[in-house]
Amino acid sequence: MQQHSNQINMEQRGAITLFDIRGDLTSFSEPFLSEAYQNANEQGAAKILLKIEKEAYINSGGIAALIQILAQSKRNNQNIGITGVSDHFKKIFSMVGITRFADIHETVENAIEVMS
Amino acid sequence: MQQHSNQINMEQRGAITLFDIRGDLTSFSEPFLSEAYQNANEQGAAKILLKIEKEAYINSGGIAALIQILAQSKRNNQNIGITGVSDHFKKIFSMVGITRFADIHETVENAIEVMS
Amino acid sequence: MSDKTIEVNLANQLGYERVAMACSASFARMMGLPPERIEDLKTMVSEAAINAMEHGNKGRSDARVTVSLNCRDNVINVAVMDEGDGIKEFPPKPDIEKIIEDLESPIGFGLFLISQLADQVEFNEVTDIGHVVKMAIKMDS
Amino acid sequence: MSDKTIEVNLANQLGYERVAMACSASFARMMGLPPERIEDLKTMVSEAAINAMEHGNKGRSDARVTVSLNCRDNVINVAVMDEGDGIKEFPPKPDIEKIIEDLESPIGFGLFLISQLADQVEFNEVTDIGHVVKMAIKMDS
Ligand SMILES: Nc1ncnc2c1ncn2[C@@H]1O[C@H](COP(=O)(O)OP(=O)(O)O)[C@@H](O)[C@H]1O
Ligand SMILES: Nc1ncnc2c1ncn2[C@@H]1O[C@H](COP(=O)(O)OP(=O)(O)O)[C@@H](O)[C@H]1O
Repeated sequence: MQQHSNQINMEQRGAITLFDIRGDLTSFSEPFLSEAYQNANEQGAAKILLKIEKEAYINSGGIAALIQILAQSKRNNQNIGITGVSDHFKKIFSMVGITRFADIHETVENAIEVMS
Repeated sequence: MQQHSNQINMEQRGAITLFDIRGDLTSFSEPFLSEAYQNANEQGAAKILLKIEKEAYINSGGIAALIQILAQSKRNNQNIGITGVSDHFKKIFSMVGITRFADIHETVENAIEVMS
Repeated sequence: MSDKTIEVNLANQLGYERVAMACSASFARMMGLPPERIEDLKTMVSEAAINAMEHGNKGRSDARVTVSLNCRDNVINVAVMDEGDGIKEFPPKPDIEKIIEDLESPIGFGLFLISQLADQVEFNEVTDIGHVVKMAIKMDS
Repeated sequence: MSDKTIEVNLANQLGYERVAMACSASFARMMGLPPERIEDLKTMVSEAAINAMEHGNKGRSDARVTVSLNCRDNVINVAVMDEGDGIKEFPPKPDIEKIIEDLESPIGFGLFLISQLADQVEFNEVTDIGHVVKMAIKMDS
């Protein structure tokens, strides 16, 4: 099923590594996020911006996958930001505490300015 | 249920009477369309542009209600245009023959130019 | 019921066909049906469900309409079931010229749209639990 | 079944919860629930349906999940039913600090979100046909 995979394009924006994440965030996203993170980490990324699609469906499996990235990046002293989050998922991310480990930014441009 | 009614705002645009139709087009739309049409007709409208919402749900009941307006306006020698129609409903309107009695226009501006 | 079938059971009330449309659209999207065909599917499901409510179940408020969907061999199959005994008489293809001239009533659009939009239709499968309209859309059409 | 209830019956497969979400959203929109609460409802239904598939039905491909919805006295009631025997042990509220430090596994988010988003929840109603999670959202909250 097409909705069980993600496409993640990585792009360097100055000091920031942008993950352009296409697709929903569910338990199926875990290997896609993990692989992208491993790549970025090997390339020495210090600041990572996760861009989600505004209309993405995110469930607890996707939240667990995100938290795994946050945990690894904390261990590796990397700074993580998230953008493209709908109002509903801003609320959800705050409820589960994701916002204590990653800032949510309104736009990519805004994120890059703040994170640089 | 809120989805069983329409709000129709009438507006004069030069020689054209614009019906700005909010809501879905179903069998419940018949009295709303009828009333708006009666008003316009009494005010001597000669050219009527029906503006539908792009995301409106239209079913065969709504099609019957539209055809009723087309029939009355044909009897009264009025010219009718329709705008705001999604690609899907352009196809449907063509299948049922609505496009033989009313032109479909891409935008209100476009319609006004062509109909004036 | 096949293990990959979904089924939605509706109250017999106009408006509730929207729930079946949303269900069908979501299922078809998951299966990868192209957006323009999803719109066709929604109209087919809507018209068949409205007919089931009005004609099959004759508007009885305690009757139910069941819509089931599955995807097999690259075909999305939809069945819309009511508690009636089927379509007695098929109206002719609606003729808009005659309707506009008030020579015909504006009926028959529901069955006409279903026939036009579906890749395959079967009306009037009547079992002891009711009447079913079966419609199919091919994934690659 | 109440005459205004709708019910959707799903294959026990991850992903199919989307169909229940679409159904619920469409029903709630029809009832006039505000958009932000529709998003809450979708997440509640999604999490309860996933739990029904994974925990209640233990991933069995021949099991089914049923989601029913109705609206009474300005409350939207949702019931998610699986073929299991209920929640044996409730995990503590997930502590993200501990999860990040690898001191806890990232579980418990499903039930946590359901409890946070619903105006009312009842877990563990177990009948002979299965286990039901009942959730409610008030129209004016
Ligand atoms: N599910 C059904 N059960 C019984 N009769 C039906 C059913 N669906 C359609 N019909 C019959 O076929 C006719 C045409 O249906 P349709 O094309 O949808 O137009 P309309 O609903 O406007 O009459 C109906 O008037 C009815 O007599
Ligand atoms: N429908 C259910 N049937 C049986 N057990 C359940 C059900 N829903 C939840 N549980 C139990 O509650 C636990 C917590 O569920 P949840 O908060 O969704 O987190 P997770 O699914 O990540 O474990 C599950 O691990 C399971 O043991």
